[in-house]
Amino acid sequence: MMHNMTTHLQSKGSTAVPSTPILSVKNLNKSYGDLKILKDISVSIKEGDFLVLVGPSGCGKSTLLGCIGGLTEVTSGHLRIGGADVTHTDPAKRDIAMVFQSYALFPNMSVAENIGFGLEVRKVPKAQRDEKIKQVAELLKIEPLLDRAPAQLSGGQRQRVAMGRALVRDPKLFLFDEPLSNLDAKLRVTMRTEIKRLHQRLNASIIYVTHDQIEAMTLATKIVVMKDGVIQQVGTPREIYDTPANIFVADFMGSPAMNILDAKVTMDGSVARIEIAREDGQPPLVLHDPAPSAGIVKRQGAALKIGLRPEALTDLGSRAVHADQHFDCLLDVVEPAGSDTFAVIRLGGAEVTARLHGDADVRSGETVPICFDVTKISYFDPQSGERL
Amino acid sequence: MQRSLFASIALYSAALLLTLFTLAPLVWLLLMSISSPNDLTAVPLNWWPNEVNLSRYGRLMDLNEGSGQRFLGALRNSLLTAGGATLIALIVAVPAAYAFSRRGASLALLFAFLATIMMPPITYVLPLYEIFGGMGALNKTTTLVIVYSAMLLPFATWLMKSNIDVLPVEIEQAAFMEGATTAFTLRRVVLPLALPAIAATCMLSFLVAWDEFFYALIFTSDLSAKTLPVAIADFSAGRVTDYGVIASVGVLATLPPAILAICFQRFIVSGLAAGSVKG
Amino acid sequence: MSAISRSREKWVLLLPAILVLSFITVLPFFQTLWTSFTDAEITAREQQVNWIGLENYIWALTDPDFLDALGRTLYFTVVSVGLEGVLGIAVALLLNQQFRGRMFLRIIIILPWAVPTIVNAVAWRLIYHPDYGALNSLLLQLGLIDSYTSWLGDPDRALNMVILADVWKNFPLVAYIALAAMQTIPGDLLKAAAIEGAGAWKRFRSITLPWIIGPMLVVLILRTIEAFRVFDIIYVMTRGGPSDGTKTASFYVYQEYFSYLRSGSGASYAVLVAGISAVLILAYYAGVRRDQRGA
Amino acid sequence: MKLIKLMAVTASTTALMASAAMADTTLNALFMSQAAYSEDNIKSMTSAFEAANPGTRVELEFVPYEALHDKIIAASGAGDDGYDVVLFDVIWPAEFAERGFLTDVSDRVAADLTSKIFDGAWTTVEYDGKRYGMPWILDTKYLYYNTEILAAAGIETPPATWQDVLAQAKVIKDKGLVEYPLVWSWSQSEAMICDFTTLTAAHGGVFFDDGKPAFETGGAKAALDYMKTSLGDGLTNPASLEYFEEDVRRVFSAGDAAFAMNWTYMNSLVNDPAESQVAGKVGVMSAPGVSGVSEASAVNGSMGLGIPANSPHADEAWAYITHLTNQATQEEFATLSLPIWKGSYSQSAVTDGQEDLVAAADKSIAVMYPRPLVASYTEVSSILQKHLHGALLDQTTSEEALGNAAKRVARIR
Repeated sequence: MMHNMTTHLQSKGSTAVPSTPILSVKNLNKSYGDLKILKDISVSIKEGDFLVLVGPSGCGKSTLLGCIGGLTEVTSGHLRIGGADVTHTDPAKRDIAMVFQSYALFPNMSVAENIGFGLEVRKVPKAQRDEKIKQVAELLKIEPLLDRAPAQLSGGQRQRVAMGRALVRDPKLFLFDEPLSNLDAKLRVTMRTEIKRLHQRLNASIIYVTHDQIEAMTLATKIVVMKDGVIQQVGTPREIYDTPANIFVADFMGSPAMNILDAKVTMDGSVARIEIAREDGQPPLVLHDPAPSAGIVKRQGAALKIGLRPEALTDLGSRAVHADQHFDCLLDVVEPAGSDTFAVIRLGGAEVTARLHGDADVRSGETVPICFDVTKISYFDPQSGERL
Repeated sequence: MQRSLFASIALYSAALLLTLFTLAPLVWLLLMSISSPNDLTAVPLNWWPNEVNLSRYGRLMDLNEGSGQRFLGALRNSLLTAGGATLIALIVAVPAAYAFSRRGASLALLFAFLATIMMPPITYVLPLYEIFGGMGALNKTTTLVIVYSAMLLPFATWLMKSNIDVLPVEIEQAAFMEGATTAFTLRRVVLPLALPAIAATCMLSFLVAWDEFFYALIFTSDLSAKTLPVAIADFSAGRVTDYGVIASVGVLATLPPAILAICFQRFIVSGLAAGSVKG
Repeated sequence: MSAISRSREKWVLLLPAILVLSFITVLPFFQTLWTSFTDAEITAREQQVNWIGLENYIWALTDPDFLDALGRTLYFTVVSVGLEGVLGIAVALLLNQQFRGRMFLRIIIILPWAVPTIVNAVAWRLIYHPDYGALNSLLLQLGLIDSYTSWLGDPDRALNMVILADVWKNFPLVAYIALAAMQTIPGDLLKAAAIEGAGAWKRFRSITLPWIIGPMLVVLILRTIEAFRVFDIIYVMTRGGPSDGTKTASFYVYQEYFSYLRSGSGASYAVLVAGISAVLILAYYAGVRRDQRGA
Repeated sequence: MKLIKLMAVTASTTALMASAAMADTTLNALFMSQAAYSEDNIKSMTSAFEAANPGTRVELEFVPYEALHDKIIAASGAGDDGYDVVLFDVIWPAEFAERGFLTDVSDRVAADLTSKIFDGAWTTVEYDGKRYGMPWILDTKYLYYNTEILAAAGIETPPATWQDVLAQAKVIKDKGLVEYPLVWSWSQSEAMICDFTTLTAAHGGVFFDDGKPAFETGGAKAALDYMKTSLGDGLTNPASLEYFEEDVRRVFSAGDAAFAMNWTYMNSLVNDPAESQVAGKVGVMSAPGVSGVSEASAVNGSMGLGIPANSPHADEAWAYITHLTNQATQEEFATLSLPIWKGSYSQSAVTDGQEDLVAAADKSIAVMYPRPLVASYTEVSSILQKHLHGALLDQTTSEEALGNAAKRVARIR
């Protein structure tokens, strides 16, 4: 049964031409009067992609989802789903399903009726409808709840019902609008895993909006980072994490955030010499990057911003890859977090977080050697914030 | 919080005074309707009837001998006009309210709707009289139903709009997403959610239509269409020496709205409050 | 849903309402407006209707009886709506207290409002009856008056007596709205104010009143609209008498139409009444808005 | 769904009514619900008519006199749904005829009737040489007095002049027999104008002279002064300013007044023990005159029956009117309203038991004074009502009141 279901859900996608993106957004703009919410958005996903739209609140990610879903009218640009232009198509005719932040269950209908609503609209015969509802309920483990009213369900159960309603119709594309934000922290993690499992099992194409970068990192096959209605970067979680396109992405993705500091970069042959000012009249700290990106060469001698993930600043411990590039640093604050110990250091006019081992025996006020992993350095233009 | 004795006395006195002020005229109307004519013309009055006299109610219900034809005819007309107008107003107002609330229809238009009820009926009555007269539609219940539904419509639209505004929009979006048409969504999702508001709007509209006098006075001329208010006005100004009869007509005409108002009080208050608080 | 289909759908949804209102209110209004510039009359004969410009308006504005009727209507409106506002808020404050019988009082208070206006008028006419009225009997038995009084026989008093009847019927609506609004005031807010040492009046003035003023504005505007068009209660209680002491604007227009049969001139009166009604509502709204900002 | 049902019901009801109208003729007739014939009288007359005319049904509608005029106007636009027969007051034919609300029935009235019916009755339906209906109620206001109270006051003969009325009232008041000996219908209404007209006629006054208001001085002013004096001296019940005819009857029936002005219908009702506590103690006479000016006074308060211009059933309506106004019908119901037929007053069916009323009528009909016969009468009357009322309420003097009224009347458009 379950097997049938799964293959059935997959079957539609597999017939599509592989090269055609399941969704493509071209030069999409959305304004309310003079207020531009979305600026020239272009993005596309392939069948089976799990695309996460992430960004701070007000960045336009939910509006973009609304445009894709057809709940919001676009000002200009094009939307294609499965190759068909749906820019001005009714949400009903886009072959998509959506899971809302508030779940948006119909309070006057039972769980079964909620799940079967889309089928009822399509006038699917009752018997067939019931069969599908049962399959989905099994899949989501909510069979015992089918006769209940939404008001009688817990948050997690409602969440499942909302997903059930989306799944039962087997649409081309699923939209999730911050589906976990109303759940408590623990449930959120459980559901996150479950959504991921569901995605893998059904190979569904999903667009998922969240402001939580951890959710984005864990779930996505492809992340779109947005700010002020503009796409900052599109990439796999790895790309986004390792090579953020700009300071904003660097700062937004990852926790604790990437450290951004002022530095002066000069070229010494093919090696970049990075000079970082320190406080209290100590001599500047100098790192050497043997393989800097090409952009740096042109900018040598200039003041730049460099970005270093906390895990690029570690204690000597076992991982002394570039043992030569370590410096004694004064630990301003030490925050043990179990698996890791975070330490705040003042460097380059900023508070910099270093990620030490969980069992590192250090205290605030101590001076310990910190090892810098120069291969992980990102360089940014201090004016535009763009990656160099 | 503990109240002082003085505050308690003041509070209960105020409550008592309010009860008296509210109930006295009603109780008196009821007493008049069952008092003998002699008790009613005593000076000073016999407040409590010497005997209970229900004969007037009997006469009002008697189709053959008494005033039954007049009274019951008017009652029927009032029920038909108020009920019909409420129904039509609701059927027309709900989609309009939805357009204002969810389809971005200009609020200026809603204000234009409301402006139509701000005009005194006297502004419309003569042209309407001529139009309906020209169509041979005066003195017809249907005509009153149409006029009343126009009278109820703006308020009903506004009330429904304010109430739909506070419904979670995502639920409707979910329905659209699931492929439902607007009509289907309205019927299957919005209306069930707005049921309390609909009940309130129905009650209020019904009461307003039940109360209407001016159009009815001018547009109706006989038993086939006269509503209760007009019948009562005629009744009370004619050759009536027994005030108890007038009182009993008054009591009977008050019963339907009073029962509705008490039974659906919660709806009325919440519906109105939503309307006015939201503005 | 596409912009086009969505906006088309908007008009489909609105169409029935627009049709009904256009035919029953908008067109008639413009017809009245047009008629007001003519010398049209109500007649069963063929009539030559002439455009006479502003003549009707000039006539109306120089007609002292009409101006009196307007003044009276204004008085009726201001006094009864004012009393309803004050009484309504007072009653709401009372019903917002904890006391035995509160639920009972909350329920029965809706009754006057449910009484049809005509019944209300008839009932109060009986209560005010000069010979057998309950009011006379009550006041006499309480020793407040020496002999029966003709309550509706004196022009000034008659209007006030009509106002009393109107207030009795309409204060519950105002009280209900005020109460509903008061119940949304966060208890903490009042408690905090009490702890800060604000007295009952201060709490009312600076918390309760500003909180409920929005809803109150709406209901009082509604009442103003209704009061300004007052007709039925007058028609039944006094028919405009004594000595025109209760002849209000609507009654005046009604008379101009159906008693004197001058539809052109009646229409100009009607337009003026409508205009003043509109101005009144706007002024009211502006005034309270300013007060709201001031507070 | 419900709407459809409702519409279906409405439609079928309408269809039912329509089919009934096909088979039979239904006449809608409008009457007033006070003074003259009672509803029961009219129902009986109508039943007799329906019995004699199978196929014709009459729906009766009763409205207060105060609403009658406006109702006739409002129904005039109702086409086939209006009235087929309406009762109208003597003061309206000018207006109704000029505006075409009433059907000219001059050709329908048999020529031999002219001499058989009182001239005063004919004026009720005539305008500009044409007849717009049949007179039906030949009425005027009489002076009723309570014989018991007069006797108790030691008054042996009823008043011969209006001055006598005040003098006798004063005696009665001084003796404490009733607090207010006089009661009138002086609410701001046509009823007050009728009393004012009676008094104006008694004092030799006129309303108009050569088309111009002439009531500021002379008899009309004397009439208003008389009314004011009676109020000022506490002889007239002050509540009269709120009273209509029915209130007057009630007060007089309760024995709370010694004198009352009212229409014919009161005679039989105040003598009915079921309705009155003064039954058998009532005298009725022509309203008196003023010494040196008049012997008696009366207002023409007659009413007629006409056919509205929009009636589709003029023939049947005329048959109904003929039935209501014929001599036999009127003689059968002569207690509340006296016949229009000269011949009736010698019939015992009419005179028996109300000899004094018939005698008074004899005298009054001869002096019946008309209210102004102008097309704008309704407005003239309401202007007078307002200003007279103001004077009676002591807001203005008689001169001011009448002067202002005259100015306002002159300004009528």
